[in-house]
Amino acid sequence: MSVPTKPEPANALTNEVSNLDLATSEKPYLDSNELVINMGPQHPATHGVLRVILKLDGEKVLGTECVIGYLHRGVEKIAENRTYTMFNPYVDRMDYVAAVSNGLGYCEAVEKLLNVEAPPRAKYIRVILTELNRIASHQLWLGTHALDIGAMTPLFYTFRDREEILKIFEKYCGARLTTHAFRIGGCQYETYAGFEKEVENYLAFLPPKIDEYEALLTGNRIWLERTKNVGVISAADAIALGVTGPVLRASGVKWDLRKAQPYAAYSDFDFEIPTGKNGDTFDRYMVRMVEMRQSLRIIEQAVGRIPEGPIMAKVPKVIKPAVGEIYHSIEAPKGELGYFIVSDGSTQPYRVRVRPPSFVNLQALDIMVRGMLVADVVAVIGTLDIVLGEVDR
Amino acid sequence: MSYFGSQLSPGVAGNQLWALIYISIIFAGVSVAVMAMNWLERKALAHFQVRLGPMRVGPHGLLQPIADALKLLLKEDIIPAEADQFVFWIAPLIGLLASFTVYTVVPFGPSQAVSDMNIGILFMLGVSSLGVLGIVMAGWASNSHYPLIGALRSSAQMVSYEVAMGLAVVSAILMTSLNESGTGTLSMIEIVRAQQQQGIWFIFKFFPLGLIAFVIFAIAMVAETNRAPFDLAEAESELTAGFHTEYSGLRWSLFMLAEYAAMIAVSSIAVTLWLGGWMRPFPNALSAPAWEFLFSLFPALTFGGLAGIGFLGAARMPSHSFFKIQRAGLAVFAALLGLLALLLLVIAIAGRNADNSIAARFREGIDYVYWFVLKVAVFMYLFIWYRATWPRYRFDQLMKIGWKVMLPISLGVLIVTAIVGVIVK
Amino acid sequence: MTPGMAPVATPFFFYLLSGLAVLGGVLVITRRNAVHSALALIVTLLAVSGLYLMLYAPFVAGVQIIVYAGGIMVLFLFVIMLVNIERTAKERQFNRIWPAGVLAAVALLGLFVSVYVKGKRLFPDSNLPLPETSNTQQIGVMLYGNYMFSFEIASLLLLVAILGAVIMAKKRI
Amino acid sequence: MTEEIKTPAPPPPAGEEKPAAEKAVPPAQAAPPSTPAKAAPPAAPTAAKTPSAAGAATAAPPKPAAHAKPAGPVPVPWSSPLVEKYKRQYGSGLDAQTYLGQNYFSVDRSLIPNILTLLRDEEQFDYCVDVTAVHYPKRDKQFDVIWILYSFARNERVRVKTQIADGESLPSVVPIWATANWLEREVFDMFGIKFDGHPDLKRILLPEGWKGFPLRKDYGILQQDQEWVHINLGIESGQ
Repeated sequence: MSVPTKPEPANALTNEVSNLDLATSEKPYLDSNELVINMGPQHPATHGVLRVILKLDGEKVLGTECVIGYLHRGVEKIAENRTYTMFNPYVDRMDYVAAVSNGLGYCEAVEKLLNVEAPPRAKYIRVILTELNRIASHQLWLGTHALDIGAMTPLFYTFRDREEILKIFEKYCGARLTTHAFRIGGCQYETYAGFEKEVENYLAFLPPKIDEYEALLTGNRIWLERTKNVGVISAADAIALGVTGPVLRASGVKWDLRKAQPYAAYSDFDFEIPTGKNGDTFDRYMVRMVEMRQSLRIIEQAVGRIPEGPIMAKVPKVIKPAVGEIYHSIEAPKGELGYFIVSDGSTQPYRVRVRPPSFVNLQALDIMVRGMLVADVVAVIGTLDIVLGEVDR
Repeated sequence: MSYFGSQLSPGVAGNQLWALIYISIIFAGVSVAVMAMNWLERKALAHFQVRLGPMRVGPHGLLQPIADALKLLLKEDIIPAEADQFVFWIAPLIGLLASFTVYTVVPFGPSQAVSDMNIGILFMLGVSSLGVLGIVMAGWASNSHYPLIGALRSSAQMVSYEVAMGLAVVSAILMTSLNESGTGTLSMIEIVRAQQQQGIWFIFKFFPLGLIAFVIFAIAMVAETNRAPFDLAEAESELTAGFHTEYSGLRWSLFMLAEYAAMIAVSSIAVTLWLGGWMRPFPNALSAPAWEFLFSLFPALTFGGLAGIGFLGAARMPSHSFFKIQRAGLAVFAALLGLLALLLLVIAIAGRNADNSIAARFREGIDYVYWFVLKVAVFMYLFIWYRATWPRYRFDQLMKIGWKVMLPISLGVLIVTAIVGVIVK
Repeated sequence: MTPGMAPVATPFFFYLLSGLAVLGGVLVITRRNAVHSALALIVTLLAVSGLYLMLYAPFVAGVQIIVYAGGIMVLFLFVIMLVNIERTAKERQFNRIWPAGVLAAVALLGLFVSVYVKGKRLFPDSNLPLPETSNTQQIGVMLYGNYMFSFEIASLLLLVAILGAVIMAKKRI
Repeated sequence: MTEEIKTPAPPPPAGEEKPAAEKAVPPAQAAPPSTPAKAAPPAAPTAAKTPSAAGAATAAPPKPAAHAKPAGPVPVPWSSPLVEKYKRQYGSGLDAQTYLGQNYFSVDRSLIPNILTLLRDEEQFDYCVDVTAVHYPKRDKQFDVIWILYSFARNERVRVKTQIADGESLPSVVPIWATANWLEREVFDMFGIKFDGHPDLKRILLPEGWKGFPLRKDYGILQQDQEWVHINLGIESGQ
């Protein structure tokens, strides 16, 4: 693992962020410098209900301020009023394009708190579904990101191919988006007949499609101009800002929780962590494209040797973990998704804190777009791959 | 009816009645073309993107543009409270006026134009450059930030690309002067005639000089019409809808009409200047009467082919009672196309002799318009193709291309064309 | 414009276009909103270009449209739009030297009237032959032949003006 | 799962139970042996478990948990060179424990900026994963504030917790980790804990002007700022 340099004291990053003087009260005569525009919460490119207040000089961005919370549902409060089992479906509603990952993180965290471990068969199923979900999430990201930059067509291609993954989910657990695929202690459902065959079909189906996306974008001059050196974030800044996932890796930090602290059955598989060099939008794009292929590699290894055995560990009917607290995190498609659960020994969690990758990554927006143009703001929001359900929880 | 036998355009002949008739025909034709383009764009774009596009209103969505137009007409016309009422009201009209006025000099044929000005191309560029005023006024009058930024982008973009565009046009005009008398022309009809006389489309003249100038014009015209990948003025992912964010209903549809009319207009310029205007392919090399007759069958063949596709589509519709009306509609549509093809065939056969009979005149006119429209249609398809394929440029990149790439190249092409022209002469 | 084309209702169009031009001019100086003034100016420019057409100078008319109405005015609007309009609209547009302006206008009017009255003596009454063909080429010959030097001087002057503007506007080059 | 590499087999006495033990832990805590048994897989990436081994390992522990109610694993002292060093430096203000293989410091409020700065500068905990809080209304010092840190170089996670009373504020760690900006704002938003020196401490998820701090235990799940809802949304209630 490459060790990044120690970050600079972060004052420079943050102090200016907030003191954005939005009330331009005293305008000088014939003032033509500053324009404050309010992007969102209803805006085609803010991926939901993000509101960004932009301070512009012409088209140049002088500063941004994110206003979030429009989708705040109080997930953490809900958790305190539900049992461990009852809360499980709620986590799917945070990052709803990667619901399986959310579920995996939560179930593993509670399992850890209970000190049980899912049986190997369940772990393999979890890995397969999670990686499929990672591909689906990246596909959705690619489509919307390309659309933000003005390429309409990839959106439809990625949605077409994502559909096949959703079909597998639907067959497996009956839901397509908010799957609630896993249970504390394992999986509820055995794989359906033909599951492995369908996953293998998808393994053969997707690589040409990824080539197709790349044919449309990777060598496209306009795409390169729009993404290279746009929204650059250095490794030091990325670490200081707690950015994780593909965004961090694109800055050159080879860090992936699946390798660093393997969970589920990831230690059984051979895969690579793609990294970028410049930390710009193009590197993030390439990292995610390679990640899709690497996910296929993991699935290929996993689906061939799903072990036989039970899919559910022996978990008490009423889940009552001992007094204590646990932090468990997984590598969600967007970055480190962590659950910090405090148990008071009752059936309901005393406190569940979700560490949402989108929320933390979104903080980096400001330093990434300063001095760039309005069009880059859109590109950077896209490349951060935020899901507002997760940012606002 | 004294005009009828003349070989001049009505404006030149001074016949106001026929000028009016031509204007009406062109106005209706362009409006219909815009509607057809609207349908075609949605369909073609959909098929690029693994979708079907409109399928519900009429067979294969053929009536969709009509439904859209109706919807837009009936929609509430909202003028924002803080907007500058008058400017807001007049902005779309200016855009529309500019893009339609241009058609007075578009030569659909040697006499198939409203008028032939001796500054035709100058007039076209000038009037189409007025179209930006409508956009700027709309952006400003909306009194909102997104439209304002859209208008700023648009005005800067148009002014920048007009320079490269103008220089490319000049290099084509330079080529018109390479005749015996050494006098060039700005008249649209004369430019096509010059290509006829020199026996070559200007796109192939002094290869690759003509081609480079043409490519520059083809890029600049996309920028001029605010189409992808230069659609920054209405970049929906950045500026919601750019300069027409605050517009709705009829007024919005006027903008759309103006945009598509402008697309057709600039394509007409490109066709006139570089692609031989109304001329059919190889008018000099394959000039035997047999060839003439063969080429004059093309219009009939095209419509026949379209009718065939229509019939095929009707035949391929699922045999379910839901599709009864659709199938019948498509069949009727195809039959209409077939009838049109038949009519064209009859005219082509009746007018096959190049005498001065009415049928021959008709046949000629149809040929001219057909080839011109076909060439323009290729450009229209390219516009759609661009939109489906490319991401959008960023503003500074757009400016960089305009000033640092296109302008020097077009200037260079102009100079080299001039030098080569002098040497050749 | 072209031989054979009869001049259509010349007096009518002359008065229409002149009227538009004058109206536009008046609106330019009376409108408080700078954008409205600019739009009025466009009307004036278009009307003047129509007058050029009537004088059988189509090239000048076309250039007038392209350069002034299509180019310069767009840049005008571009600048005006960035300016804080509300404030300009609220302020008084006429300052204390407006009597001087009126004086100048009256003097100009007097000049016009005197030219009109004595015009016959100053300008010989001759019906100049109308150009037979397009005068575009003649303009070109004039500009790049007879008046080459002054033409180049003018372009040099413009270049200097551009450089000056850039230096004044840019804080840092 | 690898933070506990350095942890030797812990001695039975459970040390002082400062952490989450606000509700008295029942005396019957005879379970410590199960803790190391489960939570000590070998160093990370090679920890490929064969199915059979894993099955055997998981089969055992849940049983006691199923019967004796809260008899689970308990925190055990965490000893490592790092802990020794800091203990020498700060003495009783600092306590280090391990629970289920996860290490945490419980430190006195007065040590807060210093120890976090040291952890970043000297121990390479350069990534602040999360800042959060837990509310214990019955306690004197009502809030636990928790920093979750991670070191890329050591591939190790550690938590730092401190207790503060309602109304007390904490020094902001934004100068140490820029990422703490929004995280602290969220803690402020949800718990009302103030961070001194934060560049822009205001509500983040809830609208400005909202009254109450929803993640406090005395804030009901159906409760909302009716007045705010009424004024800003023009409806009687958002329920």
